[in-house]
Amino acid sequence: MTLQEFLQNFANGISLGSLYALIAIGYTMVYGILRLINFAHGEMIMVAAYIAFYTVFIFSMPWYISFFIAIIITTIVGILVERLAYKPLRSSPRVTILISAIGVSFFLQNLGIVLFTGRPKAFQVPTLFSQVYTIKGVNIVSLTFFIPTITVVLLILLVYVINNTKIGMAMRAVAKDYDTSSLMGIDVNKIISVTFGIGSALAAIGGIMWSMKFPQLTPTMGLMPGLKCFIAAVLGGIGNITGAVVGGFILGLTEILLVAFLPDLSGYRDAFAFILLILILLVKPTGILGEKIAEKV
Amino acid sequence: MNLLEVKGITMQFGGLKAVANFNLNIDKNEIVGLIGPNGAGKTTCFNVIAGEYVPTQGKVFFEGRDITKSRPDQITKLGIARTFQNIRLFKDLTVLENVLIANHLNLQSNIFSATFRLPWYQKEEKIMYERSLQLLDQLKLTQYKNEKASSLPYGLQRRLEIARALATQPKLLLLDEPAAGMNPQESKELMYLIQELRDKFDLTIFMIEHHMPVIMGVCQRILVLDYGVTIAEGTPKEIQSNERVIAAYLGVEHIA
Amino acid sequence: MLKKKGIFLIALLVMSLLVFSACSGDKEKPQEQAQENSQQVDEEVIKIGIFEPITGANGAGGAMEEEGVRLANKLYPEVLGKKVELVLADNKSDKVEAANAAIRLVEQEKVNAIIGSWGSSLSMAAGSIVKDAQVPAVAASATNPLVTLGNDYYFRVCFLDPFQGDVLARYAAEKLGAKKVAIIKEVSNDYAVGLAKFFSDAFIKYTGDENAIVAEVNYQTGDQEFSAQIQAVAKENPDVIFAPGNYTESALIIKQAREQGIDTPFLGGDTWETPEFLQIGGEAVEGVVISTFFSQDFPITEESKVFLDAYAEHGQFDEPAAVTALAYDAYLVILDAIERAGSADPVAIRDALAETKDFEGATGYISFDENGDAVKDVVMKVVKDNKFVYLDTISPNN
Amino acid sequence: MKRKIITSLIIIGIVIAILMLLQNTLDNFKLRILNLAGIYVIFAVSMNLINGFTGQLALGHAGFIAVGAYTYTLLVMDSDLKSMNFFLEPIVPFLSSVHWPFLPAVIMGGLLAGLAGLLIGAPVLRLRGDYLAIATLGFGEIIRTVFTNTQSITNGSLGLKAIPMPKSFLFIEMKNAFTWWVWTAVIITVIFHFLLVSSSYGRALKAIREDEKAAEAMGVNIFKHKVWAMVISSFFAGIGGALLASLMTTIDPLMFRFTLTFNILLIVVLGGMGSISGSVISAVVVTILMEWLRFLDQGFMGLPEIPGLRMVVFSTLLLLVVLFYPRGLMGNEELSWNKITKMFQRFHMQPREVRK
Repeated sequence: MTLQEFLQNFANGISLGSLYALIAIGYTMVYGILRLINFAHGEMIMVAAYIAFYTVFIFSMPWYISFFIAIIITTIVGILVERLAYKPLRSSPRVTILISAIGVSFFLQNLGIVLFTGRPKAFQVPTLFSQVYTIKGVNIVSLTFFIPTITVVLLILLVYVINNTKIGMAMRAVAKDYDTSSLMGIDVNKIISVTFGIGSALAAIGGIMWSMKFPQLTPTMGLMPGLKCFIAAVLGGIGNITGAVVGGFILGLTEILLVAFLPDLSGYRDAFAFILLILILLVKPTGILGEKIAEKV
Repeated sequence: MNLLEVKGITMQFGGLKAVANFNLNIDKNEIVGLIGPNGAGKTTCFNVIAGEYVPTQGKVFFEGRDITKSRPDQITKLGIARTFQNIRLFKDLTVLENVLIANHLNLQSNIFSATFRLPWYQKEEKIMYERSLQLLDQLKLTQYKNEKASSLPYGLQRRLEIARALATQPKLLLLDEPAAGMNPQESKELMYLIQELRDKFDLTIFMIEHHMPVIMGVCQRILVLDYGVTIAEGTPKEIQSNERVIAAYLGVEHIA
Repeated sequence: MLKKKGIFLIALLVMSLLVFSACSGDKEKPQEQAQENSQQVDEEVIKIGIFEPITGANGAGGAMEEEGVRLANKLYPEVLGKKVELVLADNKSDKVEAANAAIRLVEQEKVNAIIGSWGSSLSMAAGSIVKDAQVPAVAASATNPLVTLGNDYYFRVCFLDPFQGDVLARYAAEKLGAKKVAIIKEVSNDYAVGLAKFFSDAFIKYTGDENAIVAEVNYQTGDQEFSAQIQAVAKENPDVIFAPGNYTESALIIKQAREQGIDTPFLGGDTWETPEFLQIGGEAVEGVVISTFFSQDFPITEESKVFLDAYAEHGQFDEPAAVTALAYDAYLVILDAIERAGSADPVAIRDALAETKDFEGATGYISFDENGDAVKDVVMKVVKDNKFVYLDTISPNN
Repeated sequence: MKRKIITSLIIIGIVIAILMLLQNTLDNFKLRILNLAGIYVIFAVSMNLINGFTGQLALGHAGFIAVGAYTYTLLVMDSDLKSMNFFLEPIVPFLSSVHWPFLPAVIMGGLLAGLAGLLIGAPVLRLRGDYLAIATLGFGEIIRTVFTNTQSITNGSLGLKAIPMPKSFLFIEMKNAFTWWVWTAVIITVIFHFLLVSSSYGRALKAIREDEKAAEAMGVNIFKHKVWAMVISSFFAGIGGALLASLMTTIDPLMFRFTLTFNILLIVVLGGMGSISGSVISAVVVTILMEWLRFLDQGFMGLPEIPGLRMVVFSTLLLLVVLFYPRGLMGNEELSWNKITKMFQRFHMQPREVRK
């Protein structure tokens, strides 16, 4: 393939990867604290997308306001979900919480179907994000510049918060040892709520970005991104924010480039993600940047 | 020939050396103690012998066979059983089940003859039950046999761990702080129990213990570990009068 | 020990029985009523089941067909002096559910005939059930040959993929003068796979060029990112890109292709003719050519006008989707069959259906061949100013 | 030994009685639900073995079910049916002529699923917890994707239809032969799992669930036992898959998305991880409930019809159960007499309440 084709594919890979990364961060944060695969994370994407859609569509607000509202509401929804569906199960086996998470995502999806019907809605993309630039024959939508920037900015912000602020310290403490930190007088519930808030906010931002890249909303739209981004998070070593970003980019690029180089296998594309994941897990059971947790005997 | 022979094992976790060039020979039917301040690397030694960790350097021989790289379950099959510092019973299962599981490794019949309760399996199962009940009896746990392990008081849980270890029919028994959290009375009983078991099951025992009376009472030989290095070895008497040990233990002694 | 085991197992079975009878017991009451009613009023009421995916992935299509049937029912509420009652069964776009829904229609609701379903695989799930129960079913838009193949009780008012594929290929070769075509297909969608195959066979036939299909790439239902597939296709710079699949994915494919600066014309099948396709695609889908069943700009029959007027009045969109018209026809065909049969007995209806010849429906004249497939014209349309505009009509016999 | 034979005879007698009763009283619709319930029992019980008893969060069940379903289908279809189904791309020659009877085909379905379980379990069972979960889930999806793309073997997304249903049970022609097959399979599955988990191997599996390190220290070869659990679990999943294919008479890859695994997992958790009787009960109840709640979609009590409302109610119920009975219906206990009597009363109340 020519250099230009490669660059085009590369650009596509980056733009997809950064989107994965953005959502994976939220996943990884929640997991880091609760050790819970928050299957409802994907539904947060859906919620945010629909709110953004309706606020623009019905109340015809300017996009930045509607996006802001969407993020706020989604954050609240996220915190509520944690309070109602996960908090009561803190003491019970992990799988139960996992089921609860699956239940929540089930519930939100079906609620979505009742409220918004199964028919897809077209998301109006603000022109700011939809211009197409051509650089050396490589076509890039302006959104493609925004997503990675946002991702990186958020990454830096989060890393700073987690490493240099009081709340961040508390988060790390809770992540390390739940019981001890509660003994140390850390308000664990507050920390977890905050984490979920941030996680959901990230999901919301990701969701909005997602629906601008793929301007088509359905109640089940959260399923695939949810899964892919969780894979990304695990790839990078779940619980590790930088890892999530790395994993996101790796996943996005491999998906694109594998199809680019082996178009005959394009039908297997969705399997790639998993094959890649399994291969990496077999080589490095805790992901690329995940530190090995040796169980104390 | 020694029953257990540990040749210069070193265990390195990233930066820190948990154990450095640790050597040990144990003869049959000996009771050997391993003491040292917290974090001296005692449990690490156990984990290396039990196959939990593969040492960075050195080798472990059991009955002359190199077991350095063997898996824990293989080592248990060879005849090394252990208890855990922080009790690790099968909490949701009954006392009897806990002991029965330890019999599993000697089971000959395969999973299907077990499932379909073929005669030979039934015979084996019968034996398992008898042996387990006998063991519970010897350790005075019979009355609790149908209770959940987690419901037992602390002292009994420790004893159950020993029973469970014995059920694997070991030649060498590794006890990791068996007296931890016991009152003087209980620990005295424990001392007798340990000696009794050694004779009844013709065991060799290697134990970690903070509780000086117990160690001094039962062990013929004691090793002292400090910062992963063996600083002394000898009879209880020698150890008690060894300055380096006292130095290492200053302040620790009377807490324990 | 063993005794306990036995007891336990017995208990377990008794349990499952109890649970079952308990729950189905609850179900009993309404049903009994339903059945009683149907016994008393059977004389006046004829039940037609709407077997469609109202929820799930195919919810949109199902809803559009339901709309068509309800509209037809509004216009023609009676036959043989009896009221026609519609019974909706949502098959949730899921095969297991679909089978349950279908058997529920024939067993519980005792419908005389069934309309549906959108999505061939869902229709297939009902296939053996309607066959065994001997209740005729008429699919509106299920274009997979397997639906009616070897099943006397399944009919359809739409044309089949082999013919559609042939027409599209002919159009690409002759009207668009394409020499090389690339295919992007939804590999997990039976409709797309079938159509792609028929298309490529026909296209090779028309161009007489073995390698006329320069590239063929796949994607899965629910995918949203296609840039890699698009690039892989564009690299062969084809004259036309044929992309059979669901309108949801397809709209995104075309949008992304345009964003990547690829302006090769896109060609697609009947599934694209939905308002959402235009909304999501925006100006990206301008100039896209599709084959479909029917066009309102070009009413074929008297019935077409009736339908269009009625739709203009009651319809929820300003323009009816083709599948809406087809569902409308499915209802009409059944009514016609009942009339000719002079009875609402399912088997009689089935026999009458098989006889259907040149029935004047909204989407054209319908006759069933020996497989129970309608022999019909294909209508070509192009997207102009975000509307589907009539282009051409191609009939089977030329 | 003798006593066991007697008890099992009693059981079988009772089952026959119950089935007689049901299949004569129930119409085809309810009979179908009964069959479906049976199949879900098989799915749930087999999944419980690896997830509930061994404590390994494996989410690849849908994949194994698919393997069973496709194996069965390709074996029982005669060449005419195959050539009808494979009208796009002809089936690979070595499969085109095979034509097996029902039972061997079902068993082969189980065996191949078991093999898949072995091939998948061997590498990934070294992983723990969520990593295992996502890896197995991935394998399930990979299997599905492969079946979608290997058109000349599975007919891809076109699916396969007109899968024959057994007309006879143990060489006896009868009306509802299939129901008999399904519930025979259910009984065998339940008894097998019950005997397995109460055997020494079962104890070892539970030990692994309770504390892997300790189990290993007690000489249990963790890996070997996990793989066994996985293989057996997937074997029965395959059997269930074969039966599902036969019940549906048509299959395609989209039936086996990971949502299927989730549904089964939900059933298992509702019934109680590590309780066979729990899985059986919840499988039956959930299957029936799903159908029974249909009236919600059709519009009731004057409400307009709200498509999808049923699923909302269902998922709400599910959440409530998970939140208020986190250990499920039975926890990891099995059914016992006093429990039964309780249930008895509870389920006897139910219809009356409804009548009011």
